Amino acid sequence: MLAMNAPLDYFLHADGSASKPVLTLDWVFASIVVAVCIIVGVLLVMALFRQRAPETVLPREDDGLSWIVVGTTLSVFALLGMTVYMLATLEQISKPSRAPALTINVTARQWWWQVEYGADDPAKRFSTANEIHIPTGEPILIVLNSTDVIHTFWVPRLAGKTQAIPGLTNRQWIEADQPGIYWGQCTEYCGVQHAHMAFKVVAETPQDFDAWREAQAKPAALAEGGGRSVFMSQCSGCHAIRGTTAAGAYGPDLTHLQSRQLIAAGLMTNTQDHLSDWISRPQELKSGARMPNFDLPAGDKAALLSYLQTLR
Amino acid sequence: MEQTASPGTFRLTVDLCGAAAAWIILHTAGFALSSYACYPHNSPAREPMLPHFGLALGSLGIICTLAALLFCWSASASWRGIRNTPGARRFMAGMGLLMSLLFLVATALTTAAILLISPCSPWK
Amino acid sequence: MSESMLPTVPVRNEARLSGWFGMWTLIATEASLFVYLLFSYYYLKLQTDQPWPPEGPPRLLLSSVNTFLLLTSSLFVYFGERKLKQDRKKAAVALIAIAIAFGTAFVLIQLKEWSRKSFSISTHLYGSLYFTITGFHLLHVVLGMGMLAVVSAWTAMGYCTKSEHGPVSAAALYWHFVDAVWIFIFGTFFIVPYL
Amino acid sequence: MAEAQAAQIGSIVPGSPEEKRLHEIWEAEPGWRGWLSTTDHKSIGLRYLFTAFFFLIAGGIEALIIRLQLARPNLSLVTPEQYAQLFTMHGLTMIFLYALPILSGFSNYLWPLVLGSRDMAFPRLNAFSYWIFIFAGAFLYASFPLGQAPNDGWFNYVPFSGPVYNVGPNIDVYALGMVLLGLSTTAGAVNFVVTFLRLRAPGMSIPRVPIMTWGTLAASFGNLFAVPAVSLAFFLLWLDRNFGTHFFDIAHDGKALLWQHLFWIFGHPWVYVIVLPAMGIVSMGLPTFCRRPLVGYMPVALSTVATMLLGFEVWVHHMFATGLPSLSLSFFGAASMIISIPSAVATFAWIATIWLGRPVFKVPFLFFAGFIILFVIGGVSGVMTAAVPLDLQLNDTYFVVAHLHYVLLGINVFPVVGGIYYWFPKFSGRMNSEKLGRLAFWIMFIGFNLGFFPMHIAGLLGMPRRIYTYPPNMGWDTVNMVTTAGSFLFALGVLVFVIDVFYSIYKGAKAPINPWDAPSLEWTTPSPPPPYNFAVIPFVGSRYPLWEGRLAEAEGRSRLDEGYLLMNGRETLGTTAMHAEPDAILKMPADSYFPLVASIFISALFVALLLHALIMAITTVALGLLSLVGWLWPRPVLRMEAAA
Repeated sequence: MLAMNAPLDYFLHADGSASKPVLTLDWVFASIVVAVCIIVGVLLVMALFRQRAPETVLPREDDGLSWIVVGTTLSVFALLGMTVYMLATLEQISKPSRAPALTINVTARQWWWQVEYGADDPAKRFSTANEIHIPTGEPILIVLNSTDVIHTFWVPRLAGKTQAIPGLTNRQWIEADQPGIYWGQCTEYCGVQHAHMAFKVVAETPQDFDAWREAQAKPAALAEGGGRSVFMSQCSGCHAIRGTTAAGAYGPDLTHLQSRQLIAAGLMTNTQDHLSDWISRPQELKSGARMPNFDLPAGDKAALLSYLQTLR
Repeated sequence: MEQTASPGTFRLTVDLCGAAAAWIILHTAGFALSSYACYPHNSPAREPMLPHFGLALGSLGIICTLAALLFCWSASASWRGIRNTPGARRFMAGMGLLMSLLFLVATALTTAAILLISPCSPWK
Repeated sequence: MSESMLPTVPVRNEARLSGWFGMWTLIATEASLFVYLLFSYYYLKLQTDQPWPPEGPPRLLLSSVNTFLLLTSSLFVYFGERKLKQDRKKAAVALIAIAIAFGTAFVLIQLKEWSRKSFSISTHLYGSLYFTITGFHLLHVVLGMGMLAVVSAWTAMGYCTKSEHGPVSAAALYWHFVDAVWIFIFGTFFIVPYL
Repeated sequence: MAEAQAAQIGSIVPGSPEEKRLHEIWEAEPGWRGWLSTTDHKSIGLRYLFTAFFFLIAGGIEALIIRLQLARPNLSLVTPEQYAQLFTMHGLTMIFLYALPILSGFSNYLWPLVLGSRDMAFPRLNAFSYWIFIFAGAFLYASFPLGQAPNDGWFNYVPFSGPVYNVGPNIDVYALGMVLLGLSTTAGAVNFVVTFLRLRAPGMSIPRVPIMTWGTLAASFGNLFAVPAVSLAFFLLWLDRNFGTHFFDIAHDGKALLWQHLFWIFGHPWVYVIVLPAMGIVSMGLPTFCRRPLVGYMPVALSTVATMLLGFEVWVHHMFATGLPSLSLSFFGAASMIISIPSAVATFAWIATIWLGRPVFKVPFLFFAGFIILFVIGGVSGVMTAAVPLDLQLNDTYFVVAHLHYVLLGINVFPVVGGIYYWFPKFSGRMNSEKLGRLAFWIMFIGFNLGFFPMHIAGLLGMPRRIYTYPPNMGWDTVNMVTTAGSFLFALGVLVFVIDVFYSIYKGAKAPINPWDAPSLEWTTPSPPPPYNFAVIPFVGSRYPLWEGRLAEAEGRSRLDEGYLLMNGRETLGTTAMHAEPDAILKMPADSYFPLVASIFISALFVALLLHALIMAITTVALGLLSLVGWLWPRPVLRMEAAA
């Protein structure tokens, strides 16, 4: 069915305790409002086409006030119930039932997501992009910032939206019951490439997550060769690779580039061809993106690509 | 004039605006205070920054609801006094009664929000 | 129904000229403009970590004199309007002229006050708020003075009279409004920092 | 002296010398002079209608381009930047240049006619507000052909619209254009409020005013208090962009959220500003075709006023996702639920009116009846977005786009088109074509629902607003294709309507005075009405002056053929605000070029501000003020007339 492969749908799927109560609320409210539409529609059609007695009495202005009294009273009671239910749900999703297992700093930028995992040991801290790994069954705190304009963080199957507003530190909690990939997307207009500002939440079993985190915390394997020096001369102003001198902070950290499934904030899958394309003509693929087109000699480019392949 | 029971202009104005004013005060003050108490500067607070915040807001809600109830009672008294005398004043009294009823519901629901939602959550 | 049901009507009931109603609606919308300005001020002030005001509480002398001048000018306008209603045109023009003079003094003192500030509109947030809000008010003072000048000229020329004081009343109303707004602005920038 | 002259009461026979004299007094000069200087509310009203409809078509074309771009995944009909300008111009055109001005057009044309007056309270201000409107519209569109149009969506959030991220003139045009347009809106609001308080026919006490005026009155009060918020927001943004102030400058403790507050403090009341008068059109027109008065006049009037009041206290429901504390949000969630109560009142009033009436299925009635169901759908989807936790999902998806189009098209466009059909005989003196009208209704109704209902589904499937394209694997392909098809069908319906209007203006049957057998005062004047509206100012004795014979309980009898003569120059009657007792003869101003001149100088000031042309700015301010003085210059002729 069409809805089955809509990765941002939140009306048929809710996969965590921050989104499940809302899914129920959604269906209850949707049922009520559809019922209201049907009732009013039927009343309207009946009013239009009902059989009428021949005109004998003069109309009185105040006939029919009972319609308003009854209709409004019923609406008020329905609304009272709906409001209290809505408030109870709001209270329920405002905070998780227990303290967060993990805090992840997410910084929204034009037009990608910087994801930082903190640790007491500075050597264990790392930064990645557009892909948030979380352990299942645990509430996770997302601390949201923006370095430029307002963006909105949204993983519909896990939680509602929260704006990332420059100057403010907003918070959002998410939780995934089952391992899986949950799509996210910026939903506040943030510039020309607002459409291409997707990300993924990858929920893994705690064991898998720990292994991933361990691997990410390691610096890049030290591959030597021409590709690396091309990187250092062309790319390191914006991109960082831990374990090398490349420490640029404008673009995503590429230390473990090959562990990611997508590039360019969800625009393309992470294949050799796509990477090559992206390096040569990002301005055609994602016009306005902060990365310029790189017209590298063929040899340099091949070397750079094979270097990037080593960033596992 | 014989209509001694008929409410004066001031009374009609109070009936029309009283409950609405009670709600607007509760709504605006509640919003401003809770926003400040729980998000005072650049990041959310764990605890309300104002002392006795929950108690104060709850009391305000109940006081405003009672006030709205009072205005409702006043408006219905005015309406009963004038309902059989057609004219602009009767119309104003009727508007006052409906207005009071609507804003009584509004005040009660706003108070419900105060009672149901915890002031700040460590998450927000 | 007989014709006597319809009452006779005077040409222009002066107290309720449409312009008088119109002036009230203008005041309503202008007042909400100042409410939004002061809302912005307090909203930003409450959330800043900067020292506020950045140079410590402002000196009060000049602005207090100014407040006195402006409020007094309202009295002159009030009495000017009354004189006109008593058909004493010259007195009316003279009183309004005094009010305009006071208004001019207010503007000059306010400009002096501005020039004494060590910051400008773009120095910091407080500067932006201070100059924008007092600037908005100053603009209204100048506009009000213009209105008073025009209506007093009309009075001198004989257009505004005892029975046709509508323009004078409307301008007076606006002037009182401009003065009332100043009380809130004065309180915000000069009194609140001392509290 | 004056009193003696004032008391004249009598009647004027059509074709009599007195009537000719009235004509001479009120008629605009022939030719372009009259065209530029007229202050006749009917001309101004029609100009508003035409201009606003022109903008509707412009905004509609922008929408169709957007829909083509979104018809299939990964299309590149327009560039991302062009797309941004298209959706921004579409939004601001429809919301600011179409939705309110078209209603101002109705109110301008109809108010004096339904209230029993000869013009609006401030005829010159009325002309001024139209001129400013059209100049502001031109100003906002001026940079579009240069590819520099506003590009941050109609709500223009900072910091993206600030000096750092948006360096072109795009946003300055928007900011200054909105401040300019605000002048027009405010001038219109002032005029309506004073007209309501002051210019009703004698006997038209508050409970007898035609129901449609409540909508425009509430909207005008709303404008008076709401427009300053947005004008200020845009002005502060313009200062930030041009003079280095820090209101929204995060680096210097300015706040991005201040913009959202100021914008929505205006923005939500504005939603009611652009629907309440349209609901008034329905409440006015629907009963005519049901052959009975509206059920529940008082509750409907109350619901109008209460909606406007509540509308000022729900603005944060546009900001549920901003991270504000849950408690703060809950106030606005509750208030947003409550605001549907007055809407329920109006819905049941309309249905009861149809139920108890004897509907006559003329074209305007089709639009009014169709409107009811669209109103309910738009209303209940609003209830869903009022629920805070749910809105955190719905917000900024196509669900909201669907909701707002049901509200704005369903509650504004359908009543407006119905209203144009209803008053078409009065506007043009001709009857519309029933056949074309029905065709237009059915195409519009089906096209609208086909186009906009699937947007709800796109939203529930997670499609965000304002994306210029989407990949094929998101599950949105079908709904978008259907939406695009529906929007073109809807556009076809509008085209049929436009054809009907032009056809009927030239070929329609001559309209009688009261073709629909309607109850209100405008249907006592010829179609189209003469420049003076009413030969004598009528006396109103009940809520439905033309139906007094056929209602079981009419409170009193109106007198329509006999009343105050008022023909010493342009005169109309001033009455008291509450009971509408005669209070004064109001001397109305003559036609004048000053409104046009003043609005040219004021608009030129905004051009000067945009170009940073200091000398031009000072000159235009001086000339503008001078023209205001000239405009208001007292007229000695008045006293001569009074003394005569």
